[in-house]
Amino acid sequence: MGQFDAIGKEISWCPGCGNFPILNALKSALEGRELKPRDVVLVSGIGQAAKLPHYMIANVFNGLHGRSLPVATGIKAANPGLTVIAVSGDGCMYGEGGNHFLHAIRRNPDITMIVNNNMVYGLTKGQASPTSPLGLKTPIQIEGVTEIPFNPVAIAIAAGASFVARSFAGDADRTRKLIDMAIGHKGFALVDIFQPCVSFNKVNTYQWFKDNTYAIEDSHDAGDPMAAMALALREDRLPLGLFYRREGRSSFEETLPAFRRDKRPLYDRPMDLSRLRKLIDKKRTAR
Amino acid sequence: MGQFDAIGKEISWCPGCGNFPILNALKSALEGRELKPRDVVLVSGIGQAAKLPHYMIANVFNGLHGRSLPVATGIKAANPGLTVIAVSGDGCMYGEGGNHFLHAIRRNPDITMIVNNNMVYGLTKGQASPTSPLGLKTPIQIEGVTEIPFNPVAIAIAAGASFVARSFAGDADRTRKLIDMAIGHKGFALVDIFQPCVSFNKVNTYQWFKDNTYAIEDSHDAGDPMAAMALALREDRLPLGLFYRREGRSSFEETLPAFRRDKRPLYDRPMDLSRLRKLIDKKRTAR
Amino acid sequence: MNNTARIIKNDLSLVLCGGAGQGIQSVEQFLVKILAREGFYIYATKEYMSRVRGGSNSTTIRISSHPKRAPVARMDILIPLDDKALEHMAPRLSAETVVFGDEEAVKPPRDASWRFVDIPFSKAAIEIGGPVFANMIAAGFLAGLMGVAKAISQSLLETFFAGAGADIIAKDAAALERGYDEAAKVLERNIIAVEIDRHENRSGDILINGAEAVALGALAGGCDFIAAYPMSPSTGVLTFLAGQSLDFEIVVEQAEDEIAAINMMLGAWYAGARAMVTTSGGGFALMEEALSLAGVSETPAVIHLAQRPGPATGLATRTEQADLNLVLYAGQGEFPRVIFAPGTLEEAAALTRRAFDLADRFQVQAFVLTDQYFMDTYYTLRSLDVGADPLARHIEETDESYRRYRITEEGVSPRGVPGFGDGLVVADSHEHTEDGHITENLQVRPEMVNKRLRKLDLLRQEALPPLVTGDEGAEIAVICWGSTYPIVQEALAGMARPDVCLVSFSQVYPLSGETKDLLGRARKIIAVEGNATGQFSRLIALEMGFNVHGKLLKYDGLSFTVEEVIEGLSRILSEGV
Amino acid sequence: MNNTARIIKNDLSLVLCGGAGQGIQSVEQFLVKILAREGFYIYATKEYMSRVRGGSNSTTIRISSHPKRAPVARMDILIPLDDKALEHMAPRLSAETVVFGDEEAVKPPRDASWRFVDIPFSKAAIEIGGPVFANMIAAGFLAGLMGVAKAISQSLLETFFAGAGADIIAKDAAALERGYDEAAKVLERNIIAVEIDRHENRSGDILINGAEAVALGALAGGCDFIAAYPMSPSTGVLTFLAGQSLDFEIVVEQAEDEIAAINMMLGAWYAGARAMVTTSGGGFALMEEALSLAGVSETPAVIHLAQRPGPATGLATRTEQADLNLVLYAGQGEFPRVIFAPGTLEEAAALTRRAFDLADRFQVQAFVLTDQYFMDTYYTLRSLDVGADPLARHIEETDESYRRYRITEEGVSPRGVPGFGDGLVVADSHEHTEDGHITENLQVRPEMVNKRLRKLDLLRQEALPPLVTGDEGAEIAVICWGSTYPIVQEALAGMARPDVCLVSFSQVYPLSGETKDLLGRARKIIAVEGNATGQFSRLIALEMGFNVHGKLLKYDGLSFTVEEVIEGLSRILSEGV
Ligand SMILES: Cc1ncc(C[n+]2csc(CCOP(=O)(O)OP(=O)(O)O)c2C)c(N)n1
Ligand SMILES: Cc1ncc(C[n+]2csc(CCOP(=O)(O)OP(=O)(O)O)c2C)c(N)n1
Ligand code: SF4
Ligand code: SF4
Ligand SMILES: [Mg+2]
Ligand SMILES: [Mg+2]
Repeated sequence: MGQFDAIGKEISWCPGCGNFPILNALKSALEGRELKPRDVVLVSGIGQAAKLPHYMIANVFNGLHGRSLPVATGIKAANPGLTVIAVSGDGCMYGEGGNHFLHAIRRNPDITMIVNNNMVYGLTKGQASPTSPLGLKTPIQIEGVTEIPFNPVAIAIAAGASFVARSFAGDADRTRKLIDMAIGHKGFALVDIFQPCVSFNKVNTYQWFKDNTYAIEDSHDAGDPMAAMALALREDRLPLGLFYRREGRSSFEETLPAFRRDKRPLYDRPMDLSRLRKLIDKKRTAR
Repeated sequence: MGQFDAIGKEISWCPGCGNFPILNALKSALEGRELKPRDVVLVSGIGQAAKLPHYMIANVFNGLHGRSLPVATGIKAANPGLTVIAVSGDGCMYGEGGNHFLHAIRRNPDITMIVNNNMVYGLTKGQASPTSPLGLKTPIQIEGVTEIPFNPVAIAIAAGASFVARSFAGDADRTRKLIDMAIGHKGFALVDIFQPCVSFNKVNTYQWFKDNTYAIEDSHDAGDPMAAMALALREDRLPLGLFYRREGRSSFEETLPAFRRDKRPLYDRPMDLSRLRKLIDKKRTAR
Repeated sequence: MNNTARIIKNDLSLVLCGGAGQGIQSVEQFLVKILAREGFYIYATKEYMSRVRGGSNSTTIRISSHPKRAPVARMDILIPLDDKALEHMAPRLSAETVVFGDEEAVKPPRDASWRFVDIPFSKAAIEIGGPVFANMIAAGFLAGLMGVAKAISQSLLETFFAGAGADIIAKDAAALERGYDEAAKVLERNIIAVEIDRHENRSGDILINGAEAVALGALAGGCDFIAAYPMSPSTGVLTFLAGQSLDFEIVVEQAEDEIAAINMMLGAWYAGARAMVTTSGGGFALMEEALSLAGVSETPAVIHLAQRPGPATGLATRTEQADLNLVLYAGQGEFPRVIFAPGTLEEAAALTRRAFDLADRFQVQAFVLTDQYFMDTYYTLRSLDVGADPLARHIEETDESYRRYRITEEGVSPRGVPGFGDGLVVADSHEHTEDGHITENLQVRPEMVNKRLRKLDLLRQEALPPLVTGDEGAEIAVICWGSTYPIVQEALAGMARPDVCLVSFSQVYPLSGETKDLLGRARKIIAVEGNATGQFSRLIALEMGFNVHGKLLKYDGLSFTVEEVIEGLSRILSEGV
Repeated sequence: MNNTARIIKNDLSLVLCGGAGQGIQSVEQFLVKILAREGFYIYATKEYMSRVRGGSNSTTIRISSHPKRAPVARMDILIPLDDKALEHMAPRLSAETVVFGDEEAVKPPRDASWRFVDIPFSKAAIEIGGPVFANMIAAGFLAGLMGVAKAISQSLLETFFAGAGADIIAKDAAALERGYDEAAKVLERNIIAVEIDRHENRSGDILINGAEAVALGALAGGCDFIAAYPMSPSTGVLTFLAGQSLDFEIVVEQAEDEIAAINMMLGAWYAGARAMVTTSGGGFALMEEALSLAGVSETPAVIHLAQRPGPATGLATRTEQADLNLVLYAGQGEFPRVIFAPGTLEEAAALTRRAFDLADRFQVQAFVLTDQYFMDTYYTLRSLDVGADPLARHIEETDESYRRYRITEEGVSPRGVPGFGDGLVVADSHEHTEDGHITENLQVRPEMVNKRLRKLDLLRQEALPPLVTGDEGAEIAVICWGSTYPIVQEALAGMARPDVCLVSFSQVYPLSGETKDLLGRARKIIAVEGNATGQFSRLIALEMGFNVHGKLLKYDGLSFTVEEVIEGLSRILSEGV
């Protein structure tokens, strides 16, 4: 029983849902890093995956569909001492939230973005998501999906993300490990996790993911963007692991003047009226 | 004097602005394709670049900041016979409109997206745009831009765009040619055009672009996404020309059942009430 | 506990309750279909949690010899399918309720005040081939109770499961059969007797729900384009139209977000389509800037908004009527709009059609405001009016002198579309000249504002008056809007108060001038609304100058029941308003 | 044309007009600074086109011996800087106006009814070194006309251009000198005489505009975080705070869009910051869903919305007061909010500070509603109150029993922030339990709705009453809100109607209870509003039950002038309202 475990909570996911192992992986990664629930904030959007924070013990901001990243950024910028993790579904993060995904990467706040990628809209009952495979039939895409699946890994690399990884919910160990690395990474870290949805995605099942994924070879140089991109664009079999990592880049919070002299979170700072009075005096027109 | 020329129109751009040569290039590309103004729709957002359609003769939908692509998609899907061109600024297309950029690429409507990329917010007087270079000082980014510049070319390729090109407003010929090719391309075509803003961007001037760009070698294989990506990720000198083109993919409109049997635009179709009555009869519970 | 036979006459309220994924919906669909064919009046509604498996959901079905179109709290029969069902339904259980359930699965308390009858739904299902067959046993059981000939049920079963494997169908047939057996035993034991007149000529009624009614109305309005982003409870309209997209040649696009959806719709109308979006409050909030674009660019728009409780995500699968203000005042700046709020399925179809017509004729933004309760409610209809003639498309072929925003007396400029004629169609988000180009001429500005606002007068002239049930001259007028109409109607019918009439609004903005006369006669006005602040009451006060003297408000996520309205109105009336 | 000397006493209205990029702004800033130092009361406002170069923009400066804080149509002196200026200013030109301009550049008509005096601004500038120096010649000319000692102007010039090259400064000095020479000639020729009392002790006044006043108020409110997306006319607040971000250690982030901006702000408040956004109507329309999130999650929020004419893009650099309804009813579902609309710069600072305080104390969303006119208007102030003491932060250290949404009598739950104490802070967009977790318990729902709505009572108790100018018992009450206040005030002062008082609102929602008494005394109410539909009049009717009998509305993109209000009110009054 870890400190992040919410005991006796009723979980509203379907039995067998790939969200369960992701929840466990996240909890055990946090345990492993010896973080305390009070120092961790989980931010989510809306969807099945987005309910995850309610099933853990931590601080939580469960906001709007698609909007977890800006909220997480605001939290981190107000208190860089917190460990901030945004977790939500593929529709939430790449559909409604696609613009924030692009720009959070550019901004590079030190937050971890976990995407439970089931390639479908679970909570709203089975419409295509941006990552749905071509041809997937749904009640809306009645002749099958025709729009090119969103490739979060390739786009993240192209956008200059400093940490890009992919896992599979069925691979508990890798998932835990990549989440752990992502939390450890200074800067924005994406962990896209293939997550079977047993109710609405009858194509991308546990078995399908087993058959169509493989672990990135040890020889892969995660510091080489072109090598990472080559892996990301593979379509025959989908690589799992760390695609790309770039260290040394300043995080968003580090660039903020607000924390240059003073490391305290914003809530912990007194207000200084004399500074303001001085500023107002500068607006006086006296010679 | 071409048919797309608006004679005697007062143009509100600054003298010397890079938007002028882009306007000319677009007009001459259209002339060259022997299109009639009545068959062309220019869709724009809000910004200096977005005023461009007002300075031409054509159908125009000048909509909201950031929202030209979905409007253009709606137009094309309602009447695939129209030549639809979305033209706007970098802030409009990649900032406010970033999500539509990602998903229009996936959808692949047969529209041309022209971005007058001046690496700054012109109309609102000089704030950083997503493409502003690191270090650019502005009234908001007082210590200089710290967020990684948005790389539209790399992201478009990663997202699976079927036509990706870049030009420089100072290179009239290339600009005209690439716009022409983009209009000719079946599917979504991006032409990102470096556009000097003489009022607010004192870094990326005509001279700067001359010094820091070069024409993509003829030897480049525009059918090879990895080769395209390698060019797109170059930072030392910025390649101009056609990065990537993939032919043969169905356009969005082609996938729509609405045009499978009937090629007429939607406005030109009679309504069939008997079909509806039959459908309602199907909802009857009679044995 | 009462052990004599419970006799139910002409109006049966039957409730099924179980977890998501337990197949309540199949039982419901099967029953409702077969009972409608038998000539009963059928009404069904459901409430459910925001999850895909588990939880507790319920469906209430009313089977009656006269039309009933409103939910009742009363349960004559309850079929609980799991051990959480009884707790979930506790507020509605009464001494009148007969509960049929599998004792082991349901675990009824020993000291219940209602009658529990053990029917081995689960046990028998496992014998047949697995727990999934419990629902067909229940279906057979209920069909048997209702006196439906077994052969008829069996033949429906085959069409119902057409496409399933022979083995499955055989097992379902066995389950159905088993249900009939159990029903026979119950009837033999004289536990219950159901006496509801059938109407042979009603067999053949249309059976649709609110989502389908809106979608059919859209088709009647000539809808040929829908762009939307899924959002409960509005998605049903998208799903239905997607299902028809091949036959009706409709462009259906699931957008990346709501902002894209509405901008696509505007592009489509601009190019001559008849387009709509469907969404809920949160999705619509994102669309407001584009609504304003539609306003200034005079691009027609049809927006279906199915309300759910807010703020924000609120209760995603529940109902409320709290987005009236949102829609009334949405979008920066000032421009007219029209808002319908259908109370019946017939109205939903007719008003959605009308929304397309008005949007097209006046180049305005037309709303159809429904709610989760309405979307998920269905009942039998004799007919659905889709108009005698197809609606005209209000576009014209342009010539070279064409100016998109020509100022006209009534405010409407002829609408051209690109490519149709020699004219150019220039639509603009800025203030603009008559030819659609951006202007900073400050003399033009007020002229264009006035032109746009003049269209509100046209909409007012065309406004549909409220419906009056009861005596127009009654002392007390109860007002309601949207989905509450049939509920309040049934409640008032049950209250037998000749001094009270019902004035119900299916068009909530602009209000018809007749409203003043109708409400002017009443000494007191009482409003019934599904929200916490009385939004419509405020609108009536604002637009018509009437004070609303009493308000019956509900905002717990469920629709009113007939009993609640009776109780609430009685209380308010007894307090002398 | 009148060739005798024009004598201007104690209240001079001076207008500069030219294209963007011609340097009007430098003249304006130079003049305003130096004249304020001289001890005049200074007021300045501008109107400009949505472009960076060219077009026609103008600045009106009032120089007076008593405080003036409103725009007048009257121009005593006009300085046109190009050949489009006279046409642009035509509606305001009168026989009283003296126009000083370069004949060749300005091309005045021969038959003008006003006096044109040729001053070779352009020609002389070219002699000095180029057309850009014309503006410093104009500055020197006007300083000379106003009797400012040349040495004083010269010394300001040096600080003004600090950082420019020595050559440039020398040329600007020559231009200034040349301006003084031209002024001397004009005075000699007895063309004009300006007689305005100086107040020595006023030198040292604060000179700020609306954007700065809001930003300073934000700093007084403890603002330590701003996220925004640029949008005219709201960007000035962002720019000012960005400029102070090093000194004041403010987190300033330009977001990718407005939706990101407001969500960042909510994250920041959640983590304990005091955060704001600044935007205009279209940007705010995009923020509404997140406003609703703030409502349900009870996250404080401060939103500065600078209005401009809509719908949609409308007139990007013009003014209007048409987003009151937008803000009042923004966001799906029902939750309280507070809306301030400052009329003066002092109020802008005080109310923005108050917005932070109320947002923090009651965990509500507080709006500061301004407009383009207000943002771009500046005048001299004696002092700016930033509060005697720093505002307290209304957060508490949590322990393990902490529940974010504990139901309390007054509706406010103690607010914890993550990391401060042992408790966990769980904020939720769904309906939730006291501990912040998603719930579908429909008993909890109404309790939480009521809890949130109770906070409106607290806001009502704290509501600021309107200000009354004139006799509180007057027969006729003129009402106005926001930026129109000083304009209507000056107009009424000019009308000398003791039977009319002004009731001006700087808090527009919720309205103070005193409003009822104040307006109840009047027999007639006339509203002055900068919109086409009388939004505030409707609010007064709705909230207070008063009919507004006459409305003076303006929506051409410009603010009212004092003359327009006098004329409009006189007309309405003469019509017996
Ligand atoms: C603004 C808005 N639009 C739409 C919705 C409805 N909605 C809730 S969850 C969801 C999609 C869920 O898909 P995903 O993010 O992939 O999560 P999953 O349920 O698959 O885990 C949608 C469309 C919403 N809540 N808010
Ligand atoms: C929703 C919304 N937000 C903000 C604005 C204000 N705005 C107008 S143009 C613009 C940026 C212009 O930059 P860009 O798109 O690069 O065009 P440019 O002027 O540089 O050509 C902004 C932020 C707006 N009109 N609408
Ligand atoms: S619907 Fe899919 S994603 Fe949602 S809980 Fe069920 S299995 Fe998981
Ligand atoms: S501000 Fe820049 S982009 Fe805009 S018109 Fe001037 S030069 Fe062109
Ligand atoms: Mg998903
Ligand atoms: Mg730009």
